[in-house]
Amino acid sequence: MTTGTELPPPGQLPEVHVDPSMLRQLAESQVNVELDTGDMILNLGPQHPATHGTLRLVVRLDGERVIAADPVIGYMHRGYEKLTEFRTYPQITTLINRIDWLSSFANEVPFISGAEMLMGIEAPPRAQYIRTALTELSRIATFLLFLGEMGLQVGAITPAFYGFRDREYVLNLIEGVTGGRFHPNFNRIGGLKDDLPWGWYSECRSTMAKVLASCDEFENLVVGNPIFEQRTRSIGIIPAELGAAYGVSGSNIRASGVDWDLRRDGKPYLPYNELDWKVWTHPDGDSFARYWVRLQETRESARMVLQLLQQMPAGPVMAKVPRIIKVPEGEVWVNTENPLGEMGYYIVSKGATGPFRVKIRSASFSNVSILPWMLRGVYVPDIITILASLYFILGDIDR
Amino acid sequence: MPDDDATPEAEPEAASADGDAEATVASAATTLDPEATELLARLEAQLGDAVIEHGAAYGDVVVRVRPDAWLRTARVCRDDLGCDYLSFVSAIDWMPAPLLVDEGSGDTSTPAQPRETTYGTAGSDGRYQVFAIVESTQGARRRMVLKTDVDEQDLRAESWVSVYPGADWHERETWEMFGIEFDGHPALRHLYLPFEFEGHPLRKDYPLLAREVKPWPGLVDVEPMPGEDAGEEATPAVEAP
Amino acid sequence: MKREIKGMLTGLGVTFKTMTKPAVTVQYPHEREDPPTRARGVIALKEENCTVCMLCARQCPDWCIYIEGHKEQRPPRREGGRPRSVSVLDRFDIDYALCMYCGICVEVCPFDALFWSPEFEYSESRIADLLHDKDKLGEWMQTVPEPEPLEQGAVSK
Amino acid sequence: MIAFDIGWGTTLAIKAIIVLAIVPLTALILGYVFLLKMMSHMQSRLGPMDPGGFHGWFQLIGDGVKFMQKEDIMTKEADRRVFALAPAVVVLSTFLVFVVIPAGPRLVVAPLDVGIFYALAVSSLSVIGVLMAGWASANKFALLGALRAAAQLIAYELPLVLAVVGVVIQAGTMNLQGIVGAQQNGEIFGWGGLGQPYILTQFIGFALFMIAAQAELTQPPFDMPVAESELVAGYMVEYTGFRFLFFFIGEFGTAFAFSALAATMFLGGWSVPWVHGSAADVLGPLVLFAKVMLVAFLMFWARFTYPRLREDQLQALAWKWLIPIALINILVTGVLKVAF
Repeated sequence: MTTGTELPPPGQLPEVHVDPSMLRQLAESQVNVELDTGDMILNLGPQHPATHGTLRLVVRLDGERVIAADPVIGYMHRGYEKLTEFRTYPQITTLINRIDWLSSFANEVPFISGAEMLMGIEAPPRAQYIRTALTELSRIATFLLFLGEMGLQVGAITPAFYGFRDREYVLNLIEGVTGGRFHPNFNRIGGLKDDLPWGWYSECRSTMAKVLASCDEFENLVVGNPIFEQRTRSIGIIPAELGAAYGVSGSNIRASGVDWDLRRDGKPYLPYNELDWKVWTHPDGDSFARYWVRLQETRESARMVLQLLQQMPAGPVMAKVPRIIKVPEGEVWVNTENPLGEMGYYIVSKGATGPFRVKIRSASFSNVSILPWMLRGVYVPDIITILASLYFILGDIDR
Repeated sequence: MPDDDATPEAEPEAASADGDAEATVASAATTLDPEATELLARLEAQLGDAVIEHGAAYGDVVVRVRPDAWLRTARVCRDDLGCDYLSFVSAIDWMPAPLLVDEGSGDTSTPAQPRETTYGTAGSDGRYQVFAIVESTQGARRRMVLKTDVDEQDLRAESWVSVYPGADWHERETWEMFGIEFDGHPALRHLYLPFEFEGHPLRKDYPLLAREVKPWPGLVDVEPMPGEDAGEEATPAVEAP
Repeated sequence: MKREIKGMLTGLGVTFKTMTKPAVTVQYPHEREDPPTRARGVIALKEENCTVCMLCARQCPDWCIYIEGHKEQRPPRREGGRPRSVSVLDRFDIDYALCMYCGICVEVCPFDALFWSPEFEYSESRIADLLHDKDKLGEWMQTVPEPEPLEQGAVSK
Repeated sequence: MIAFDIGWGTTLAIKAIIVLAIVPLTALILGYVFLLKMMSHMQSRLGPMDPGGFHGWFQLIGDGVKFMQKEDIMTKEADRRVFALAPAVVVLSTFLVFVVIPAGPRLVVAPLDVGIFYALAVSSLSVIGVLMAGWASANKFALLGALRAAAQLIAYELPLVLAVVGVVIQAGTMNLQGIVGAQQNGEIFGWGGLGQPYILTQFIGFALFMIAAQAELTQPPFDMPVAESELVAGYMVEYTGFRFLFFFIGEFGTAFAFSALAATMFLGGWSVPWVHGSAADVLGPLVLFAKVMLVAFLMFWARFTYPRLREDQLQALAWKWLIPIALINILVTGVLKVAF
């Protein structure tokens, strides 16, 4: 219908053979022109309740259905890899437990064990056991928050409060030992800063009982709830091989049926082989599976902590370490099973008191990179379910 | 292929106390357990002469390949070696950072890195190197560190997005931080930094501005006592750890 | 269909059961829940131990410790000996607006002049008032608790 | 009770003013008892304790004052008149419902013969208010919330009405006073002691009414329009200050209204089996209030426990489950009515 071109006089219109399919297509184009429904571009974030911090999701909607989603990150970028080049090893420990601030003790473990490998120092067994216990406690704290948070994102207000209430007991435990609830800064090259305070074992056992009870509560309140099932079953399915290609790790990939847990399969960094525990997987790979796997892993971690208390060896918590720590030259890659996924540090040292280059591989960065693929053709409420089920932390993405 | 031994040449003076630890450090760094050597052999069988050098870093195989075989390496790793999981793709700038502060001022706020340029395991023939780690989630669950050199004048590398879609964000971040172009990457645009940001922050010659703005509180010296021993140096510059 | 109904009802059961049980809230200003003895609330300074060696200021990652001192002449310990020259602290400020409570200064101090205290009620209305001088840090010395005994199996350092 | 005759006009005006005063009060009570105290105890916390001394009773009044003195922001691109009018329409529908709810033999503003039909018709006015709010705030989130609200409220009108048809068949009249009377002196298999609250015979109707009322109030599990984790506050997102207070009163006033309707139709409203005549005028409101609190407890209990259904799932629930069951219920009631 391009106007402006001079039409030939009526009598001499060229004889045009029009086949029927052309007519239908012409009619349709006519309709589209009138109903010119442009797509709506919606900005979810950076201030949005469902983005756990400052992730911005630019979403192109057709009605309520997503055509394309493009996560915009970097609002929380603190430039850690640049900062590590200007700091000594103890100073970097305080830095890196602020990457995934929910399970901050678990961030320190790979960096410190990497430095210990470079220096050829072995932390004493009691320190290894306390490290494992505190890593599992921070895993429980992170997952308890997730179990409540997922309920909140899907609409139920109450589970979030149960999650926070039980997480307080676990944080008090961690604060009792390390002095800091969120940023323990308790790891030293060669062991730990201090030993357990008096009465910690009994408090830990009673807290683990509370954690197991709260897991059953979540089972009844959320997993058993048919509305929750309807909202999360077959929503946001991650196929196993595509997940691996995107670098998705942790409970997200185990929920797609990949039986891969760095605590058992990776390089031995903590005495997990001395405990008997099970790696939980789920075949479906949807949001429900991710919630279910994390619920079982919380229970597994609580049982692990109880075993650790049983077999805790006596002895010192700090190996013999020279006062001025100079890490010999070399490169090491240490990756551990953090609550959010595979967290690893590639430390390049040139024999100084600080590393030359540290590549920080954080779990949520890759877990979120699959979002553009996953969110195609999804409803708006399901975006929130998928974001909640992936469970990322912004500090982890932006480093 | 000379098995380049990555024993640390510079004998760190402070670690003299644990001489024996020194021996274990050297051995742990270089020994490769049978699985790793077998993985390396299969890779070399596939790639032939593209593998320039390889080394060991505490149980992981580090392999340096020619830049033009970088994409082929990825495809070999994923299809033949079963490394279906991409951990990350990043880069290293081997040039030692320029000294921010003049030598004698006793400013020990930054750890003193050695001044001469040394390359890590499996060496490098230029300032920049792109390196990646692939792991396998099935079977033997092994890991491999792959490195390739980047020509300093023309910072280019092949993009892995066609083999590992996850590399998309990693390569965008590496381009943003180091300025290395990735050929075949769908959309190289800023990931962390605002779009009008110039410069590549993770390069060693990029200054850390926060440290130039504020004077270092550790520099303040205790004034010497008035009168006779003013000459004596105020505070013995304690060798800060 | 029966499984769904049972699922819905157990959910209601959980909330009702919680409603009947006592709440866990600690009403802060009236009831207090004091933090564990090792809690890192604030850094207290014992001025007599400090020899102005500047290690803490140098090691602090946030550069938030400002120290100034001068040297003084002290009478010799034994009467015949040479007069000792000692560094005396003029200013020891910690800027709690910058401090991230990492504890490197407390640990790195060779003369045990800095201590952790679980005190946490020192918020200020103006951020500039968070810069506390050595008298305030000295006052907090009273709130520093005795180090608590260790769990069995621990080797006291 | 009132000796001199003051004409029906003034009595109507007085009753209307009383209703105008009651509605915000009921919203306050319901909000305080359930939203603040019950919800917090269900989440093992105490809720407000300090304001007003005993258990923070002053909290909501304080909030009201706070809202009133807050600045009334209207976004630049907002459609000014429609933006200002929207809360009024929503609250209007709440006030109109109260006109027909009986609290005693003579304590009703207007005992209309079409009572229940009028109440349900008027309650659906709020849809227009919600759409106006969503459209006028020129905010994408608000627009999404309003469209969802429109679809949901219209979809749940039908089960709401069908659930009530059973009661009307059984009571024989649509006049709410008539329904209450029928329940008071009906008897169950010959024993008239407890009267015949329709919840015993119409329990399906009661369940359907409660589910549909939950959807009308956009409360979880049907709070898609005000999904705080997605649309932040749905159509209310751009409203601040006094206008937001209107929405709050509208929401909890309608909750009270629907609970009152449910109590009247299924639990016998203000009637207590043995009390008749003038004593009922005194006791009626208290009894009605107690029954309303019971029904509201059920509503808010579900609100604090369940997650949110996606809008296509809740539409499917309405059309595929609630409406067929309602129709079967009407059929059965009709057959039984004719048989006995």
